[in-house]
Amino acid sequence: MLKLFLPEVASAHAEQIDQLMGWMHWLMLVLFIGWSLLFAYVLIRFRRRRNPTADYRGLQSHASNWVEGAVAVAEVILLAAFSIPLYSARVDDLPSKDEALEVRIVAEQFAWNIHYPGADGVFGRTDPSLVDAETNPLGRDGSDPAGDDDVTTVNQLHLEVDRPVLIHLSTKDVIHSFNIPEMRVKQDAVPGMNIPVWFVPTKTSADLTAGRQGERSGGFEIACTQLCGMGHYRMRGFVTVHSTDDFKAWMAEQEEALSTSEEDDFWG
Amino acid sequence: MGENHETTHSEEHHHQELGFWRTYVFSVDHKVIGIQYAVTGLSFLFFGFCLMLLMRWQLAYPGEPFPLIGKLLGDSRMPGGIMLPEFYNQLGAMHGTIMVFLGVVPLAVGGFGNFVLPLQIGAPDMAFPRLNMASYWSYFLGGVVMFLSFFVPGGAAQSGWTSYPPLSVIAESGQTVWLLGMVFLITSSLLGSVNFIVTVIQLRVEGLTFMRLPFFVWSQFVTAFLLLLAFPPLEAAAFMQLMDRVANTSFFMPAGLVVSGQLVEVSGGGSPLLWQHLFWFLAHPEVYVLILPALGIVAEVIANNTRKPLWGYKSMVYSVLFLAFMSFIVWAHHMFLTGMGTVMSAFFQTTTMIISIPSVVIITALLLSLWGGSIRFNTPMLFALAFLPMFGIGGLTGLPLGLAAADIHLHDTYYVIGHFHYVVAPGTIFALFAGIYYWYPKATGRKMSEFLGKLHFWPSLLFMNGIFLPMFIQGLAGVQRRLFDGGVSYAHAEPVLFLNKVMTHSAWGLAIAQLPFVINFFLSLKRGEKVGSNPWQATTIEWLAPSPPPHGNFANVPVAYRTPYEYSVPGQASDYHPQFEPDRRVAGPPDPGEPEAAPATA
Amino acid sequence: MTTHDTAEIDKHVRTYILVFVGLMALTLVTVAVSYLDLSIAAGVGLALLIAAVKGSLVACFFMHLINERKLILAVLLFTVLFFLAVLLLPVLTQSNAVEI
Amino acid sequence: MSEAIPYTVDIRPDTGLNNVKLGMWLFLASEVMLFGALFAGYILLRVGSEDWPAGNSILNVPLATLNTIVLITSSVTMVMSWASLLRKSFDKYRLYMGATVLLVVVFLVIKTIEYSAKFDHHLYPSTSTFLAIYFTLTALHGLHVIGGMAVNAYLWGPGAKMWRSAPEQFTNRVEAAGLFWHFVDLVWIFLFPVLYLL
Ligand code: HEA
Ligand code: HEA
Ligand code: CUA
Ligand SMILES: [Cu+2]
Repeated sequence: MLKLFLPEVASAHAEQIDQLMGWMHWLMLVLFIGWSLLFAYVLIRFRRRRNPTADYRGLQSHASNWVEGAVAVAEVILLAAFSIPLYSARVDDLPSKDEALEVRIVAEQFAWNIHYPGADGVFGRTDPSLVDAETNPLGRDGSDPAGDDDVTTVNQLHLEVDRPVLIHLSTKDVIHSFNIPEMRVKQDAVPGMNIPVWFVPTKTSADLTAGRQGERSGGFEIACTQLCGMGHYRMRGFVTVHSTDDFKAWMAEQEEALSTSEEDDFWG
Repeated sequence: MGENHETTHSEEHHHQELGFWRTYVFSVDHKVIGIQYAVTGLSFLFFGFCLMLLMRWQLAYPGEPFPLIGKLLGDSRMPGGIMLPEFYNQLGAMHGTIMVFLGVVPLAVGGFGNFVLPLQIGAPDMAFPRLNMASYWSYFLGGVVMFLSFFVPGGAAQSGWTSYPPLSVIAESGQTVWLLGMVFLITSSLLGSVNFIVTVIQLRVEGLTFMRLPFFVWSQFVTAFLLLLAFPPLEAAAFMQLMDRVANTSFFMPAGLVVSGQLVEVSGGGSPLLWQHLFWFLAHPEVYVLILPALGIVAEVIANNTRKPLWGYKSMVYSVLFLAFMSFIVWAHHMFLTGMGTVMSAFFQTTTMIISIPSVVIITALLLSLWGGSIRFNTPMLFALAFLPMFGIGGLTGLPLGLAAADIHLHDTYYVIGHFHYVVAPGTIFALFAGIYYWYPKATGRKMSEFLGKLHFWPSLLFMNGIFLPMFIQGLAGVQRRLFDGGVSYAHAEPVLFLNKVMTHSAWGLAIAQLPFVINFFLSLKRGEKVGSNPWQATTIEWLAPSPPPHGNFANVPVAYRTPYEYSVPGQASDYHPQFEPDRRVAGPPDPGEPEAAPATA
Repeated sequence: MTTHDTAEIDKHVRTYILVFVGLMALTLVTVAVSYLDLSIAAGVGLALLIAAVKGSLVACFFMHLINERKLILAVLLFTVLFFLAVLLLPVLTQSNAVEI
Repeated sequence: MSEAIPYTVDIRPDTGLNNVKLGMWLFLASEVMLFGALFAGYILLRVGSEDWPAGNSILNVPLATLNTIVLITSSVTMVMSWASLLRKSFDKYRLYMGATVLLVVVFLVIKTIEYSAKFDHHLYPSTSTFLAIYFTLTALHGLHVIGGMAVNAYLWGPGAKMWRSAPEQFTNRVEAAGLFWHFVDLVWIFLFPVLYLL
């Protein structure tokens, strides 16, 4: 039922979150409809014209205790069996660094800086004091050789389908929130903290747009969900999920561009 | 009873000539202060409503010039009649702040609490009348400060009503004014809450034991405790944020922040999450401050219009107490996505689920109170009845938010906006309307028009749902909140974008639906049907006092003989047996010396 | 504290003096201890312990909490609980934060 | 009319309290939460920082010790002034209350010296998080001290006229002012080790 409204499912764990929300909404619906039917019945049955004198003692049954107990039990189940383990998997079961694609994402007013470690798998050093809004938004330190093969983009996140992504999320200025609705990931970027976000994309961008009809044209997007200033509404990033081969190709292309541009315009 | 005052009291009402200013403006009479609170609160509700109408227009027609008023608001807000994002953020932050701190709480606690509570416990006034006046004026100043903040350079606060740092610390000067305004408002609430608690504990008339208090008194009493103990941490946080802004400290600022390419010059070492903890330590109890007085009003109106005692009065009281206690340890459910680990999130999820149970108990008790009643559908009752399912929707949609895993998808989307507006708008605001229609005769001696009342109710109910139901759909689709353009650029918002227009038109419909109310409110002052002291044939003590009650309230100190809702007692001629009337079937003088007589409640 | 006969008041005054002496002594102790080379945990623990003792002396005797009405004690009990909540939960939450 | 309000002076039998005392205790409960939040801030910032300076490396411990002694003494004179009223000895009351106010002045003078020494060394709230919390906590405490001083001075001077018209009510007021004053003292008892000694 909820499927009608939710965005497409495009990550490995999205289905489970949807399931939790589905169960919860069933519980809510049952309760609400049950209560509403009773409500309607009482209003009609006990209206003044039908029931001119009230009954001092009122309802004698205490069946409601059972209903309340049942609500409590249902909540406990949803909590213990679904929500806590699911949430725990999000924050604790991080994928190993060998298998995962690691990306640093540094939010700023109002853009997402994406930073790949490159072939060596090591992020080059960065330092806030080196930041230059024009030329060096990440504050990369050119003297660190580990950074030489690092690939950076602004607002363009490229991922590989079926391979876990491990994002190191941080921010340069205020709190932002990193959200890809179709992946069911959302995480605040808090100044001073470096927070992991991980998921496994299961749909490529091509699959996504092929599945969509009509006017819905866009692919995956990064949405900022935390008020971060006047440009909050337009702090949008783009996510491209490639097939394995395409991703390799894209990465190679980037490395290529890096080595050519480095010669004529090295900004360190 | 205090012997000394029984004599001074029953003699006469010593008429000192107080003059206009002391009678109507700087009055210490709880009824005048209550009305001042209510009228100021209503005005701010109206103001917050207007801000919202501007926002909603922008959401439906982003980037289009505003008809008529667009040009009036000036180039710093709407150049060429087109709204700037900065101005949208000001509207949002101030709508939230004004509705919560300057509208609903002053009306519900300051207005209804002040006016009704002393009357309901048979007291001549609040325990500290001058403190009461100070509390109102502190609120008033806070309101003026907040209002003026729109006119400082850079405009009003624009970092959300939650004012999260570092955004709020680097924001324009409106934020400083906001913080100062909050300090006034907090002071006002603290003074008020001390006064309420002492009044309830000390000034209950003879026979009015705790288990005989009307539920409204309970709700105000518990609310006062929430304000008393939850507001100081926000006050502390406000001081710290002021220091960060004015004295350049870094309580909330870590080192190494780079804002628009510039390294921020602070010593660092602070934590942005500290603010969130202190803010939500207040703001979660605050949401119960928004709902408890409403529940109290609804309980009074329902008991009166079903003509029978409340079902499960005791369990309602215990639930309220438990709810209040729990509300202090759930706050971090607003912070699941700030990088919280499994252990703490499990803790806060669990407390959040636990706190939903007493709400279910209360709403169930109110619903089952209808069973066996002889229900009169007058205007206050319609609003009170509508409150139940509306609060139900709002409360139920709180549950998925309380599960951290589901909150990953729902956090900071319109789902949250829908959740809490269902509780505060068709919930609390409806209950407040019920209260206004219900106690208006007590305050003015005249009833409001039933016809206009119903003309107010039905369209309001329709439009409220027209505004807030689509929000859940947008929220499930993932549309974020606080978007200046309503999400037009986002692909995931595309399928649900059309709802923005539905909601906006409903909001304007809601505005029109308030006209009968405003007309009714003012017209009835002169034209309303004149009524005696007890027009609703109610049982609680406020209906003993004349309408409107004179200074000092009661000619003789009342005595409470029984529990508050003795309607339709079997074997009696009339269907209500007021708390303040001696036993009718027993001839001879009443026996007041029996305050502990077992309360008869279901 | 409803009735106050003179003897009772004298007894109170004697208590006040004793408490005063105790507070002075503890103040000196806590300063002295701070100059010792204790480990951080021991230093913090001891200083807070002494402060707690001094604080209770003031509260119990100067503020007469030791024979105050139940009502006030109940209010304070809840206040202390929430005080602990606001003191500890943020720290616990912070230390349970996920970071890499 | 405030005279008509029951239990402003006498005690309500079932609660055993009068309004003023209950009100004061409730107010103090909210104060506990106010300072509690600031202490929470202190702990959080301290736990989260890599190097937190030892208080005595920046602050002046001897002066603060002196101030602690002054404040504790003022608490005793305060409670003695109340006891004097119970003994119906107004002159003694004047003496003790006067001493209390004087001691408060001494406290504030010492505090001013401390502050200006800090400013002379270019130590400001913005210098470090430690100094930020130090200045915020002591300034807020200082505001309470000033408030308490104002009330005490009033009760010593013009307010004392009430002793003749309504001695019982006056005694209650002094008791309530005393509660507040002891609380201010109590806060300092915690501030002192937390800021200066740890
Ligand atoms: C009056 C205000 C109010 C009330 C009462 C509540 C009640 C509840 N709230 Fe809500 N909440 C807010 C106001 C309120 N809230 C606000 C303002 C925000 C957002 C702040 C911001 O970010 O700006 C918020 C946000 C919010 C969040 C954070 C979401 C996020 O940011 O991601 C969460 C998460 O747990 C939550 C949970 C709950 C829960 C579990 C309840 C429970 O107490 C609810 C319990 C009630 C029930 C379970 C209903 C029982 C009813 C029935 C069983 C049916 C009856 C039907 C008929 C009679 C027909 N709320
Ligand atoms: C008590 C709290 C309260 C109340 C009652 C309301 C009422 C309403 N709110 Fe608001 N709202 C908030 C608290 C509240 N809100 C908060 C906290 C936020 C978050 C802010 C943030 O993001 O920081 C928010 C945000 C918010 C948004 C989201 C903005 C965004 O995220 O970009 C929207 C959008 O539609 C909205 C709409 C409405 C509407 C349509 C109403 C309507 O229901 C209004 C109904 C009101 C009335 C019907 C008043 C009637 C009174 C009169 C007519 C007075 C008559 C006067 C006299 C007789 C003197 N609100
Ligand atoms: Cu970044 Cu909102
Ligand atoms: Cu909450």
